[in-house]
Amino acid sequence: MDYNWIETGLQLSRPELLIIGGTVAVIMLSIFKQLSRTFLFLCSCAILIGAGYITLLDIQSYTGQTILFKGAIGYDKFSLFFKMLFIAIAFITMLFSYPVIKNWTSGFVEFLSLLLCCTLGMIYMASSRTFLMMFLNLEFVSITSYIMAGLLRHNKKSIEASLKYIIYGAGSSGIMLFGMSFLYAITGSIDVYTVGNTLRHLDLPNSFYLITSILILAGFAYKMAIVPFHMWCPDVYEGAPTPVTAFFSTGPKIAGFAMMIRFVDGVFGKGSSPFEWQLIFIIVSVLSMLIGNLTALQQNNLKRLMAYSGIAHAGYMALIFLTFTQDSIGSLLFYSVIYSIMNLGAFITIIILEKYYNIDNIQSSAGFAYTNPFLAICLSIFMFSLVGLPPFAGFFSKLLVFMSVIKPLNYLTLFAILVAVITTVISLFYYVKIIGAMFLKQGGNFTITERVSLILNAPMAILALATVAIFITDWDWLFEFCKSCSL
Amino acid sequence: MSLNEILLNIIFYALALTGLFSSFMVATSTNMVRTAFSLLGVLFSFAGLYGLLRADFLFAAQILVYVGGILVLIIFAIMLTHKIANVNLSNESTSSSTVIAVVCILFAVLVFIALTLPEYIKINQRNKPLTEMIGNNLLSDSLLPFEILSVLLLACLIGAVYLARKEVKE
Amino acid sequence: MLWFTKYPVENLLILSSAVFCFGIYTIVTRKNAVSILMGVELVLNSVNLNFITFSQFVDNAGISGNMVAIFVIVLAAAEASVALAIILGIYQNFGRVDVDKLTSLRN
Amino acid sequence: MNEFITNHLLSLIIFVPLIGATVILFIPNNQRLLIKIASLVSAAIPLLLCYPLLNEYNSASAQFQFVERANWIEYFNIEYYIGIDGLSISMVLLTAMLSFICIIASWNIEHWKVNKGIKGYFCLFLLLQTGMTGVFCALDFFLFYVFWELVLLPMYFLIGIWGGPRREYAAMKFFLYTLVGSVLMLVVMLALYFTSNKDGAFTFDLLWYKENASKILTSWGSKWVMVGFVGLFIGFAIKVPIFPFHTWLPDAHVEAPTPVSVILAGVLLKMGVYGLLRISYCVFPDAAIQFSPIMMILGAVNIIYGAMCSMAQIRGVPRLDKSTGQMTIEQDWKKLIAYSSVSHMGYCLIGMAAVTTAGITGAVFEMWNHGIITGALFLLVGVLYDRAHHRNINEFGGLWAPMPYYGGITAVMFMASLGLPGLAGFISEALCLIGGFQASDPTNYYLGISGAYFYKILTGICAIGVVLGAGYFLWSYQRIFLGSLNTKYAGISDISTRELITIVPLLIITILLGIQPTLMTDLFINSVKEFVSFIGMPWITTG
Repeated sequence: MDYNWIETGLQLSRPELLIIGGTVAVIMLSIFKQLSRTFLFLCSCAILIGAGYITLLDIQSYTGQTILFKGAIGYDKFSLFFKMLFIAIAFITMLFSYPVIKNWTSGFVEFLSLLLCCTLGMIYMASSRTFLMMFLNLEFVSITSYIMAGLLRHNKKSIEASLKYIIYGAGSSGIMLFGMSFLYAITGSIDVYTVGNTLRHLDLPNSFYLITSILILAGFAYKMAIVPFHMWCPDVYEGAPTPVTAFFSTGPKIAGFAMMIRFVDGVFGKGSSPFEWQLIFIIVSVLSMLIGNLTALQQNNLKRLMAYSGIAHAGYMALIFLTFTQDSIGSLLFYSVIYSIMNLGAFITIIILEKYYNIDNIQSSAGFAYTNPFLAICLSIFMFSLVGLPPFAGFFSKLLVFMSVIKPLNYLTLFAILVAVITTVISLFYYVKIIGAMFLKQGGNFTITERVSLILNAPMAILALATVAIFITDWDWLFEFCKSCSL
Repeated sequence: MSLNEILLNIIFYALALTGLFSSFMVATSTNMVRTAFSLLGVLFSFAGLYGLLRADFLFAAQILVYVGGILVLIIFAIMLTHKIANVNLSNESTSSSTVIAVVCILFAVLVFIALTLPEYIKINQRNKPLTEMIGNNLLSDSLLPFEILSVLLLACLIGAVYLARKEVKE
Repeated sequence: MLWFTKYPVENLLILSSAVFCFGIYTIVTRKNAVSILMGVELVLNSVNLNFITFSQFVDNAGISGNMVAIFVIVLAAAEASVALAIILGIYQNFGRVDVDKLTSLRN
Repeated sequence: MNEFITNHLLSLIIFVPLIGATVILFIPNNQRLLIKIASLVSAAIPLLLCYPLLNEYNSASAQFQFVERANWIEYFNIEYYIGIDGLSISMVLLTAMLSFICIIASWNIEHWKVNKGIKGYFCLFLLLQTGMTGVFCALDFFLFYVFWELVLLPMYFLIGIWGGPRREYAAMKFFLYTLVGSVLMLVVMLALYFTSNKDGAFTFDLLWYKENASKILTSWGSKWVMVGFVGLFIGFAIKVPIFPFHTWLPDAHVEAPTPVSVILAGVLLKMGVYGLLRISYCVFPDAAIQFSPIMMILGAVNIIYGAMCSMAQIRGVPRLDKSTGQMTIEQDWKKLIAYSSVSHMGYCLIGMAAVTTAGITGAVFEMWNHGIITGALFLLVGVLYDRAHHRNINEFGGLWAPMPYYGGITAVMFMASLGLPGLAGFISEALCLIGGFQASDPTNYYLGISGAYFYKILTGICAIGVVLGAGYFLWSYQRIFLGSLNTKYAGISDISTRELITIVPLLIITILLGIQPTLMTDLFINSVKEFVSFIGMPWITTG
């Protein structure tokens, strides 16, 4: 038998191997009590930096498409891009969660190792090509997420969030598999591209496509947190430890989008398809934008508000499926980079507010800006960027998505864009509510027990700066790069 | 139709009906222990169906993993989270006519698919035994998922142990 | 020729659909977290039945449906273990495992 | 170095305040004087740079000058493209001057009611200046839009943090109104972008749009051109503000601190008018011609309505205080002036509706004059407010006796604002009205009136506004400065030297331009002529 494919596969998955080996190593090392937490933390960071570096080298040199491990994963710029992005997200998350988790009585090593595992799962999610891999990695990310949500196991909120997450997650992934079984039934294959090719030669009724798509969408949509599979989102975001929430709001969500793109590309393909699947996405994205933004208006808890904002943003991101061209996929990649930057930044500010000032809702942050103006300014930058106002990067990311969608102008896309624009204006209310509370309201005194750690302040400042800098500078290269990485 | 065939037919429908009835009981029974045992019925009858479908490996896996593992876990969970001395372990549910209606619609839709789908597929049953193929597949097509699964189980192990253990008092 | 060859695919599909619907019904209506978990198991079993059926009847060249089923079984076990750990955690914190009584996260 | 300055004059005027703001960020909070001096310097440099700008500006040409052009975002063909012509040079001057004056007017910031850190205030102010100057210089629509939005953020904070009791409401209202406007602008902008074709590529180049206005007309069709025009119009009308989009203005003005009100009235409102002239008119000239009668009506409504509202402030407006549930009679001097801005902007609209040389000259000149005069008026209100801590017209009286200088300056500025001949305001208002009177289009009927008389009738109605203006200004002057002295304010101190420094330059300019308006109009008369012939209203006879 020829086993060359294993060798090639392993060669091209060095970052993954490093993460797996590193995770095991971190778990092993944690047995030795004399090793400090800082050491373990630095080890995990080193693993991610190493993996990121290797990916960076790969992504620069690599062009083309390879299928590894007998069709299990696709190795192309698309998957490399997400590999890089997820490693970066995990690294930033790990960095700023250190000041929080180092004081936990238990769960420190678990956090590090699960974060690494989850990153691995996300990387594989973005490159999966078969239903089996998709389901497996979705569950991989989900299961690690369930545990991470419940890491503060003596905190009622945390463990409750974990339970709610697992109930919704397990249910929706089961539904997704049920849908996939129908596609398997028709085509006899679990490879998405084979499935797509076979489907193109069959003349199936639309009702079949519709039902199957809705069933399958359940699993994806729950990871992407788009309506109507978003119910877990606010509870889990509020209950989970804040660094974990920050991670949930970026990594797994984007991984869901990556997998969805791969799936749609395989099964329906670009261009004409036997079934107008775009209609489903119009509905879910419009609903996400509306429900996310309108519900966010009534929120007071910061993490809950960010949850609804995340739902709304998922709606904006889902718009790209209306056209699903190389351009629109590229704009989604660009959006996910910018979204990660602003969302992680916003969550760092929330972590600081929570940890040092004991603020977790808008009301109690009244007048906060005069206690820590630096933080308030950074928060304002992230919030304005999340609205999509110039001169912040969020403006371009939104604009690019809208522009990529509007090109084949018809009533449906026009309607979707119109909703997107109107909800953007609505979203201003709640983002500015936070800023308004901090700057415009009179508030009490905020005492601080210790100085805000540099490990929180520095990433926050860098991300805020990046949000502005990406707008001002010529970000062509980034978008060109994203486009070259699109499927 | 030979006697064998008739017999197998009877077995098939018996298993199917057992599965159907047991799952109905899982969904509606008001007693916790009865629910768990109904689940046992579902799992066993499904194992039998796998056997009839010539998925011998899955027949074994179903009994070993599901019945031997998961169900035991579930029964443990019931015992750990209830005052087991209380014989009447009630299992409440919040059913409403909307939910029933939605589920019925879902069922109708799925039955519609079940009835139309076979038109589009060529039915041609396999005759080869499976276990060898599965073994080969695990080292070729499914090698990567298999390895990922091992990492996943490691993560599960860490997480489940962490979440379930009692606090170590220092 | 021991094995019976003529189970109609439709019947298997209807059976799996019914079990699937019962599973969904269980997940949606049950209050007890352990029961909800059982509902999830029902759903996964119905999925397995589907995949195995199609693997036997449609996919003659490969056995990918069976592979999916195997992975589903293992993942179900993994998920169940984590879920039960979480349920135990819930029991330690709340003293009960009824989902509708969990109100620390307000809506 | 010298060459660098002359080559990048406009960029420097735009970005020096931004650099100043960045520098100020790093000055420790307790170095108050240093912060103030740094911001004064960063506002003074653009003003000084306006001298070479004026020197080198060739007023005989209608072309864009001091053009700087560089690629910004190549993928979308977005350029850093700036330059000025006659329409914008006066606005650049006005921005530089008023910003500088406002920094001086903010010198006593420690004594304001709301004292929340001076560093943030000056940083935001300088950021605002960058945004405003940028709007007047940008020749790339996208760049214009970015600067336009850049103005929004600091203004929100300046009103919201340093404003009066209802500042939060006012700031949010301002923010939302403007954002809705800019979203509309964005939509039209993208539509224009995607239908443009400059050497085979999409473009945001405003001059290309202007040159190819006829192409846009044919590719869009006259119906969609009108839609585009209206979209842009609403976006700008909110800023101007044109009735019925004006309701944010009294709130924002009344709540904002004095220097911010000055900028708001002096510069921000002009951004709307400027946007109409530079973008709406130039990109959709055809729609502008069709829209002219509506513009005329809106102008008349603005003049009369604004004047009526001002008048109402003298009589007193009953208002329900929602928090206490008490009825109060509002007689706010600042609100009076805020509404008078609405009225004055109406003159600009009249001039713009006519698009005759006199009309546009009047409109551009009115933009400048209104900036100077109303800016000074808000400063004057601020002077009294700093001393009395309220602005209720009825509670003063006889202030002439303790404050003769103040009374005198106020009298001159009031006269200028109501349009007394010999002062700057008169000339621009008269030109606008003349412009409106010149327009006649006998071929059409509007509201059942022949086009030959329509414009003349409406202009006649507008002239009533002048009378009303005289009414409310003189009445309020009488209530505040004449009559018997309210003993509460017997010991009130007269205007201080610092306050004089802020107001006297404006006073001098008002008188000087009243006597010699060509000093200003010569700067832009050629550009105006070019503009008028470009739009080509039916009553303009070419050649």
